[in-house]
Order: sequence, then structure tokens, then C-alpha cells
Amino acid sequence: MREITYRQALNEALAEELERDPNVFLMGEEVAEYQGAYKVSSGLLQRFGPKRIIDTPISENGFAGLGIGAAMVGLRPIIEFMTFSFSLVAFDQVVNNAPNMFTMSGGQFNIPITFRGPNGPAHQLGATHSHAMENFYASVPGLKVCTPATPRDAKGLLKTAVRDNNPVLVLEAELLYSSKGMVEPPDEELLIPLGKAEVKREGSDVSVICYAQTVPLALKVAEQLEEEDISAEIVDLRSIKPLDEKAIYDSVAKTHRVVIVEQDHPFCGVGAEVCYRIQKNIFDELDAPIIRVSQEDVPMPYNECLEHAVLPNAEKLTAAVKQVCYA
Amino acid sequence: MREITYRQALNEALAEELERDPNVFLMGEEVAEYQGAYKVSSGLLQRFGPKRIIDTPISENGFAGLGIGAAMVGLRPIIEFMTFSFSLVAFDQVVNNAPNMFTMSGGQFNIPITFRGPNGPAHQLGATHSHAMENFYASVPGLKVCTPATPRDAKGLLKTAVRDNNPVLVLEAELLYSSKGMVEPPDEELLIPLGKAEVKREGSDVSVICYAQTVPLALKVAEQLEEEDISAEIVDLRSIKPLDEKAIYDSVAKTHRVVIVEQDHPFCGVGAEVCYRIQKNIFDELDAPIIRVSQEDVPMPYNECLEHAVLPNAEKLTAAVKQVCYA
Amino acid sequence: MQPGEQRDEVEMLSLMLLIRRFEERASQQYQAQKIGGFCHLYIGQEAVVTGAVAAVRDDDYIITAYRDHAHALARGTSANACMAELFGKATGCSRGLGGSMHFFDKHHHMYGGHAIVAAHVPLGVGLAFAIKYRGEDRVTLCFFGDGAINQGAFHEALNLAALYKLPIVFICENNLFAMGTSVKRSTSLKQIVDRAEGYDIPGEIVDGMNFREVRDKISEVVDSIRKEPHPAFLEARTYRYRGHSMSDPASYRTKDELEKYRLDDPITRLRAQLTREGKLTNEQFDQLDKRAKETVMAAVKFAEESPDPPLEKLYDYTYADGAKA
Amino acid sequence: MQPGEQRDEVEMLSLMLLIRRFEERASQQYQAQKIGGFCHLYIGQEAVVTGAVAAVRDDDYIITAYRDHAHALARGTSANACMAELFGKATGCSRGLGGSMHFFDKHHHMYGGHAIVAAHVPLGVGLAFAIKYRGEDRVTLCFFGDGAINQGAFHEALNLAALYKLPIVFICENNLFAMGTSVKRSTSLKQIVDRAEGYDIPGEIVDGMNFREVRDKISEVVDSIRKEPHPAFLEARTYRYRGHSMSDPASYRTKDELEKYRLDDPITRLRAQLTREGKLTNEQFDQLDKRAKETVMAAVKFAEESPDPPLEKLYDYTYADGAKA
Ligand SMILES: Cc1ncc(C[n+]2csc(CCOP(=O)(O)OP(=O)(O)O)c2C)c(N)n1
Ligand SMILES: Cc1ncc(C[n+]2csc(CCOP(=O)(O)OP(=O)(O)O)c2C)c(N)n1
Ligand SMILES: [Mg+2]
Ligand SMILES: [Mg+2]
Repeated sequence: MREITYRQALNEALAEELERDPNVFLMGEEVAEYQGAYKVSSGLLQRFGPKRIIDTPISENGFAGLGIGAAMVGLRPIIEFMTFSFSLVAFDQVVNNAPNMFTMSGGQFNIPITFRGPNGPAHQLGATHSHAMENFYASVPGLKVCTPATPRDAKGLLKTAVRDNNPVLVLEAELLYSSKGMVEPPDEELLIPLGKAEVKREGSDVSVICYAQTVPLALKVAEQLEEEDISAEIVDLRSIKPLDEKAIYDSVAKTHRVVIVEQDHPFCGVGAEVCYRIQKNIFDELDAPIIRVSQEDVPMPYNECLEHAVLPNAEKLTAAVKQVCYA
Repeated sequence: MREITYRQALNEALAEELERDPNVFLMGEEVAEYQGAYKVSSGLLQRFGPKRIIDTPISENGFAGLGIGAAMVGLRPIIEFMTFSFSLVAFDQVVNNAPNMFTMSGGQFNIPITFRGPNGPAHQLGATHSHAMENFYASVPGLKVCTPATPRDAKGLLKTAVRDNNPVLVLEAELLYSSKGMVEPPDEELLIPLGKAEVKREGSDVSVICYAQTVPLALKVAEQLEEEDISAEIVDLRSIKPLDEKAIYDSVAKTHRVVIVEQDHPFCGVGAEVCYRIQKNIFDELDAPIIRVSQEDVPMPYNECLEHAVLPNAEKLTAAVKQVCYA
Repeated sequence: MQPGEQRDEVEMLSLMLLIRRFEERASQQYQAQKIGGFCHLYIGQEAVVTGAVAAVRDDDYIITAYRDHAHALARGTSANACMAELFGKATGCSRGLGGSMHFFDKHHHMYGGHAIVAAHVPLGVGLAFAIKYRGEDRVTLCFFGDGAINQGAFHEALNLAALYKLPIVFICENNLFAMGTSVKRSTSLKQIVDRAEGYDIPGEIVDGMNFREVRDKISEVVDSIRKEPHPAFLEARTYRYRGHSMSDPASYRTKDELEKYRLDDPITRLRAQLTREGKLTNEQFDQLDKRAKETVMAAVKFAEESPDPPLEKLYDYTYADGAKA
Repeated sequence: MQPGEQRDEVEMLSLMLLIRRFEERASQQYQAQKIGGFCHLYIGQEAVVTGAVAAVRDDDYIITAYRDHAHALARGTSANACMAELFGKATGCSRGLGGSMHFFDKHHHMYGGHAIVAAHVPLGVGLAFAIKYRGEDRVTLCFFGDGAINQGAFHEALNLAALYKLPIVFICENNLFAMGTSVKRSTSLKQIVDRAEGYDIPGEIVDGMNFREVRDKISEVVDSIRKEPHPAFLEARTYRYRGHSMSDPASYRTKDELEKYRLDDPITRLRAQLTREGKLTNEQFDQLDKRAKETVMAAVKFAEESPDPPLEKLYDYTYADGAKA
């Protein structure tokens, strides 16, 4: 194991999959000559050449569709959205072509494509650039969605996504690109299965269910709560779809109290689905209502204080935990 | 009161609002000369002329944006999507421009626009044409979403939507276009507020929360259940956003058991949000877990039997009600 | 077909007849409610896809919009599989899951059948991308209607194809209408083909009612592409005799207009050419037509007797590895 | 401005100076972390918007992309309100809620500041639609970058504008790059203006470093539009001296290229023209520049001292009537 950044981890995953399989290529805006808007694809053009690392015009719908078409005949495209807010202009391709093809063709055409890029509010980018798209995409049958929070998960999930025979979205956390963590050395193959959550911290009083940018937030809050004698278990979903229900229920059966902390818009957000499943399947384990901490239900303001107030944050999460613990 | 169809009710609403306010215009594919793909705009071109009833090319993103621009300077566009599945190609305009403008401009530009058209699975149209978009759009801060189930609601909600100073989506139910119901005569102004649910049938054993196409389904099932001595209260949400929480809680406080029947994809669907709010706010009123009946989480197949199996249907709803009633 | 070889014209006529008879029968079965959903007929336009297919190899790629029955039949999908698909049966070319608008046939390199206007044009570009990526000498034929050219997807796709110099022929089947909207009410140009210039893509107009003209023009274009990959654009001027879909009375156009085009019928035309040249007798034609009708009747029977897709497999078509999300 | 009247050129020079000094200062304040998010500078391109604004009336509509500071300033939004917006303050032109990419000023008919590439082009067409709907003689100026022309939204918008004959000037600010991608790598055409032909929209190229040429060309186009509404397309060839945004070192282009354009600086050029014509002395120029710098310094002070938007109003900007969904 060695310590690398989330960005490096993604870069390694890309390089390893490009190396392994000549059908894999990376396409997107500024991925090649510019080395990636966020430098995730740094060095790849130099290493794999312009045939496989491909710059595009600003035509997300076009190149998302191009990728899906190429996948119909067995290529394995990795399509980068500079941020997932820009996937809104490609929404039809991602939602109506990629996931429906396998069904519509009666199983003849599967679409082994990966859509990836930073997702969710970054810092003061305003309403148009701050969407967290996980609830949208997880809602669509036929898509898979994962949301790594650590360098190790980023590498392992991205590699698995590229090898999956279905369309997978890897929603990266821009604010975590420079964060560091321990990851297996490059000669040890690291694949993390889709649909497996991970308990990032054990605890006994409350289950805090989180993913992506809210994982470090939850871990920080858990430490503070420890001082107040509240023991929080931190369950990182890692994949939104498939959802690891067992890991969730195991934790809830232990703590009987749940807070879900998510980065998306609240209405019909990921936490709503998780909550529904918990209450439906292990209603009797719950000692208190489930509470969610998410974005406030307003378009993201630019002003920094207001942005902070809209985002899930430590104050809100702490208050929520205390509320479910009646502390 | 007289009996008219849902289609006629919408047509009357359009005509009355066009008549009332010269800033209102209707734009979309085939709305004018063809009289509407589903004849909702029948006769309007003849009555209001081509300046106000406007045919477009197949450019949903373009004309949705055109409408938003026109709304910035005070026009009140009604934009028809031939079906809401086609709003996927206009998603960026509806999600990133319409609802964000008021915030981003610091309150200078509100967008008084109505997007309307049939939504949700119709009959054997297959995976690309069967999307129910309510959970997507309700998730977006700044949008309002309503889903009329009866001719009266269709007329009253559409008229209110056109007068609202914000972007409102009126998600019509294609399968109900020819259904009939009692509606106030044209000389009586009919406005139904957004955010008000309606109990369509009183009951005491279980609250069945529904909207749009699932309302007639729920009413039918309620009648059958009556014979088995289960008294179901049918709560028609009418608006998804704003959501009438009070009406929901009032019903649940009475019945203590809830089934939500919805037409959208299940993952992060409308029912998940409703469930979250119920358990959070009136947890102690619940005598059983909430159960949802929605589409199955698969792309819609063309085959009729399979389509029936994917949709919410009477068998599934009956079973769900019995399950929450432990009957 | 091998390179250089020409498809037999009598066979191609026979194919047009099969398409025509298939759709007439489909229309009837739709009215009898054996077929659900939307159903868009290609009757009148047969020379376009037949001419196109006659100009390419069996392993070239084709992709089209929702008016797709003919494209599958032309590619070699059996009438049985096509009719069964309309009936929603497990034996259909999309196993009964796609329906009229979503015909697929992997074996015959028919990549659909796509129901969102113009959304398949980027897919076509992707097929062409894969050809070039692998250094193959195939081409992609991407068909779409006149209504598709005002979608953003069309625009982005053409620019990408031109930029990357991909082996694709964009074939606009200009039947003058998108539902009830005539081209002049939808498109700010005198002729559609001019739009190709905006991407520096060579474009030409071809008489879509004339099998030979379509075939020859596409052969020429495809030859050039195989030598050095690049995109090309063809506007095929054609006409649909029926309404947009089964529910459209087509009252937006005159009987005269329709009659004018009927006189130019692609089947009648190729038949006349072949007869004039002594390659076909009336008896032979009648024989071909009889065979087409029989094939289609047999297809109806096949479709009727075929089973529905198994209900217990409902969840098996969502993810390729059968994983349930 | 009244019809026929010409804006004073010295004032326009002064405006360009204000824009330049404003952005230099913004750059510095960004580095000092007083400004958050993305920040895209217009330095080098000033003649485009200044020339454009000099050619239209105050009540004409303008709309642009995210490189928008200059457009607001040119329209008359105060340096105070602009700087305060960058600082995210309640006194900003968007009340601190929009930020650098989302400047709005209703009073000055500045309809934003839009951060999704090309997504505002349909909005511009909507503004023009409203003009025609109401029978007014205004025009809409819709600015966008060279990168925007490969988005579907651009394409659909141009076709709609042409079809409905709307009073709009599409102004492509071609600064040769979209982030690190040069036009020749993004666009399948030798010159951008040729794309206008694909919509039957008249197009012209104008030297975007030359205030007078921009003004005169747009005046001409706008005159013609006011007489009989129609769309027009202008490709303004220009250059941004800075990187795409504050975080871009712009290593994709050479120093030589930058220096070549700097020699053609729009401010230097107009200054030289006016000096040559005896309309401006060096002292007067220095005075103007000094005033611009002072205005900007005062704006920084104003922004610093302004309050944040009130936290308790967080929910008041979601729905126009204050309704909480
Ligand atoms: C994005 C989108 N918008 C609208 C529709 C509805 N629709 C289906 S076909 C059609 C007309 C298409 O006309 P054209 O492209 O000329 O093809 P043709 O039907 O003439 O073969 C329309 C509007 C759709 N399927 N997709
Ligand atoms: C749909 C979309 N895709 C990508 C981006 C990211 N992005 C912002 S600006 C930009 C380059 C635009 O270049 P151009 O249009 O030439 O304008 P310029 O920056 O040169 O003024 C890109 C790719 C975006 N904002 N929106
Ligand atoms: Mg057509
Ligand atoms: Mg540029």
C-alpha cells in the first residue's frame, strides 16, 4: 500500500484498463492535449496516443451517443463529462439510449460504457454547475451508479466499471480529487465490486449512511460525536445502484437509529430511497424516525456563506444525529 | 357542472387562458395545423391564429429555451412536449435554465412558463417512450410539478399553472385523455391551487396515496376491497411539488397504514419522498411499514403482458394494501 | 455480397415486394389489434433502403429511426421475425421487447430501430468510429427522416463525423413531412442537402423513388469511403403513401400530391425497367408477388403461434450479466 | 441613445478602459481569494462588446455566456455592482447569488451571464421572439464563443430564429480557443461564419479587435433588422490574452501568438485612431485611464464593505412569489 491522491488513483485505473484492453478508449472535452480539465487523464495521451485518448468539441450529447454506438459493436468507451452538470445536455443519450438498448434489442446489444467525471457541488460554482446527479441516474433502470469517496474506492470502482458489460456511471467527487489515501500498489490488481458498501468506521449508537463527499464529512462528525459519547457507525454506500441493502440492514439492526447524509437535491434524493427500503424491510428495528441531511431544496447560490448553508454540513449532521439519538 | 373529457378540459383551460391574457401563447410540435398530436389543442389555431398557436420543428431543447427566454421579458409561454419522454432532449433547458434563473439573477427574472404534455407509460410504446418524469422534475429546486387525474383537476391545475409566476410542469396522463368527469361550466372560473391534495374517497383502514393514472386504479381497487371489508382512503396528491404534507398526515393519522401507488420508476421515485416525510414527521402514527407500488425497475418492454407486469396494477396494489393491513 | 459484385435486380425487386406486402399486412393486423403501440409504415419509400442495401456489403453497418421494418427486411431479417416482433412475441427480432419502433438484428448488422428522433445519429457515428478505430473497411449507413435534421443530436453528430473523418453515409429519407409538418415549415433552407455544407461534408440529392439511382449513388460514395474514410450526406427524395403512423389520416396533404407520387412508384418503376430490358416477364413478376404474399401470410401465422416472452424472464433483460440492481 | 445618434467614441474608449482595469483588478482579487468559483476574463476582446453596444439602443436586449463582466459593464451596470457580484455580496448585480458566470441586470436589459455553453442561445431567440410577438422594433444581440457552435442548442436555436424570422444578431466571439481546444480541432469548417449558411442566415466576419469595424458592421445589420425582422450572424475574430479561466496557464498556445495579438490591442488601436484624428490628447487618455482605475478601486472598496446576502432570505429566491415548495 502507498498513499496517493484520489486523482492519481483514477488516473491509474484509467491507465491500467487502457493497457489491459485495446477496446478501451477515453473520450471527452480536454482529456487529451490539455491533460484533463482536472488533470485526471494526465499523461494518458502521451502514453496511449491520440487514437485512444480523444479530445472532443463541446458536444456532450454527440459524444455520449458516439460512445454508446461504439459500445454496440464491442468497444468499451470511457466518456468523461467535464462535470456531471454538463451531462444534462446529454441526458437523453445517457437515459434513453444506453440503458434501454439491452432490453429493446431483446438482449442482443449490451452497452459496456463508462460515463465518468466530477459530480456534485464543488465550491461556489453557482446553480448551473452544482448539480449532484446520482438520484437522477440511479432512478433509471439499466444504469449502474457508483460514488467513490476514497482513492482506493475510486480506483477499484472505476476499474470494475470499465469491465462491466453495462452502462456504469462513476460519479467522482471534485472536492476530493486532491485528498489522499492508502491504495494497493499498481502490481496488485484492485477491483472493488459494484453494489458493496463499506463500513468506514464501526459504531454502535447510530448508523450514518453516506457516500462520496459526505463520507469525510461523516467521519469528521463521528469523531466529534465520540467526545460526546455518541458512537456513530459510518456506512459508505460506494454504489448507489446496485444498492447494498444487506450492509445497510446489518448496521441498522445494530444501531437502530439512522441518519442519511447525501449531497444531492433533497426531493426524491438517494436518501429517500434508502429510507423507504429500511422502513419497509426492517421497520421494527427502528427506534426513531430516519432523518436525512442533504442540500436544501433551493438552487445553489454563489455566495459562500449561503452555499455553506445549502450544503449538508457538520452542524446539520451533528444536529440530525443528536435528534435521532434523542441526545 | 357538465361532463367533459380530460382532453376537453385541457383544451378549455388553454382557450380560457389564451383569451384572458395576450401574453400567453402555445408552442410545440403539431400543436397548430395538426390540432395537436393528441388533439388537446384542437381548434386553437383557428381561434387564436398562428401568432399565438405556434408549430415548431422537432427541436425540443430549442423551443423550450425559446420559451424561457420569452418568459424573461414577461410573456407566459405554454410549451407542449408531444410526450414528456421527449423532454429528455430538452432536459438542460427545463432543469438548468428555467428553475435557476430567479435565483441566479438575485430575483430579477422569474420565469412564468408552463411545460405540459402527456407523461408516463401509455400503451405498448416501449422503453424510450414510456418514461414518467415526475420524480426527475420534482427533484429540481425551483420547479413545480402537478399531475391531474380528473378532467376537473386537469382544467383547474393547468389554468393555475399558466398564471403561476414560476416554471410549472403539468404532467398529463395520456391514458386518461378520453376519460370523463364533471367540471364547472365555462362561465365559472375554475382554479385549483398547486400544492393541494384531494381525498378522492374517504376510508378508515388504509391511506392509498396516488396521483395521475394511478388514481382511477386506486379507486377501482378500493371498491373491490370494500367487498372484503377493507376501507381504503384515496388521497390524490394532484401536485407532486409543492407537496401537500398536511393532507397526507391527516389521512395517515386516521388510518395508520399507507400504500403509495405511483407510475414512475421506483428508485428515488415520488413515493420514496412521500414515505420519508411520513416516517420522519409522524412516525408514531404508523402501524405498519409503508409499501410502494410503482413500475418494476426495468426498461419498459413492448410486449403487452410484460408491460402489464411492469406497471403498477390492481393485483399488486391489492396485495400491497392487504400486506399493510395484515389482512 | 463480395466486393465488386452486384446484387441481382430481380431479387431486389422481390425484396421491395416483400417489404410492401409485409407492411400492407402489418397495417391490417394493426387494425385487428394484433399489433400494439405505434406503427409507422414505409410504403412508397422502398427504393431508398433497398437501393442502399444493394450498394453495400452484408457486414456493413446500418442504423435507422422508428420507420424501420423495411430496413430489417432489407438486411435479411426474416419476415417471420419481423412480424413476430410486431406481435410482441419471443420469436421476434427483438424478442418481443422492442416493438415496431425498435427492431434490432445483430446477426444482420442492423443496429436498430430508434424511436427518439435523431438520437440514433450519434450512435451511427459511434458505429463508424468503431470501424475506423479497428482499421476495418466497412461503412455505416445511417438513415433518418427530414424531421431529424433540426435536432441538436443530428448537428453534433455530423460535426463529430466530419472532424474525425469517419466512414458513414448520412441518408436523409426526405418524404417531405415530419408528421404533419412539411419540410418548408420545419427547416430554414431551400434544400436539406445544403445543411451538409455547414460541416464540410459532401452532399448530394438522389431520387428516392428510383432504386437504380439510389444504388448507384451510394455505391459510388461507399467506394470512395472505403478508400479513405470520410462522411457523406445523401438527401433521398421520397414519399410515404400512408399517414405518419396508423392513427394519422394525413389530412395535411392533398390527394393529388399522393397520386402524383404513386405514379412514380418505386416497385412499378423497377419492374418496368426490368421488363423493358427483357429481364422479367409479367408471369415472373406475378410469381414474385405471390411468393411475397405467401411469405407474409406465413409470417402472420408464425407470429400468431409464437409464444409471448416468458414472464419469469422479466428481470433478465435489464443488465447484461443478469445482475439485478 | 436615440435612433441615428452615435455614441461618443471617447466615451467608448473610456468604457473599454474601465472593462480592462476592472478585470485586471478582478484577477488580482481572485488571487487574493476575495472572489470564488470560476472567473473568466475578457481582456483583449473589449472591442467586440463595446462596438456592439455602441451600435444599438439602450432598450435592445443583450445576452451572453459566462465571460460576461464586460457585457454588463458595457451595458451600464456599475463597476460597484459588478465587483460586488464577484465578491458574492448583496449589492451585486445578481445580489451575490449569481457570481462571475451569472451576471444579470434587468434594468439595463442585460439578460445574463449563462454558464452552460450555448444553452443561452435559445434564450436569446426567445427574447427576439418576444420582440416580434409584441411588434417592437428592438433587436437582440446574442453573444457566444467559438466553442458554442458545436452544441445542439446552438443549432436548434439558429434554425428557429431563421424559420420565424426573428430580430437577433448572433455574435460569435471567436477567440480561437474553447479552453485548450483550437477552433480547427473542434469545428469541421474552415471558417465559423460558413455555418450560418446552413440556416440561410446572412453571415459576415468582422475584425473583433477593431471597435469601429464592429460598431459599423453591427449598426448596418441592426438597421436592416429593424426595418424587417430577421436573424444575422457575425463572426468577430478576437483573442483573449489570459487563460480560459483563472486556473488555466494557457500552455496550448505560443507566446508569439499572444504577442502578435497584443500588438493589435483594441484599446491601443482606438486610442491611436482618436489621437491621429485630433480627438484625444495623451493627457486626456491618461485622465480617462486614471478615472477608470479609480472607479475600479472604489468598486473593490464598495464590494468589500457590502454585506453578504442575508442568510434568512435563503429560501426567498427559489420561487417568485415566495411560495415554498
Ligand atoms: C425527440 C422527439 N421528438 C418528437 C418525437 C415524435 N415524433 C415521432 S416521429 C416524428 C416525425 C419525424 O419525421 P421525420 O424525421 O421526417 O421521419 P418520417 O416520420 O417522415 O419517416 C415526431 C415528431 C420523437 N419521437 N422524438
Ligand atoms: C455544456 C457545457 N460543456 C462544457 C462546459 C465547460 N466549459 C466552460 S467554457 C468552455 C469553453 C468554451 O469556449 P468558447 O465557447 O470558445 O468561449 P470562450 O471561453 O472562448 O469565451 C467549456 C468547455 C460548459 N460550461 N458547458
Ligand atoms: Mg419525414
Ligand atoms: Mg473561444
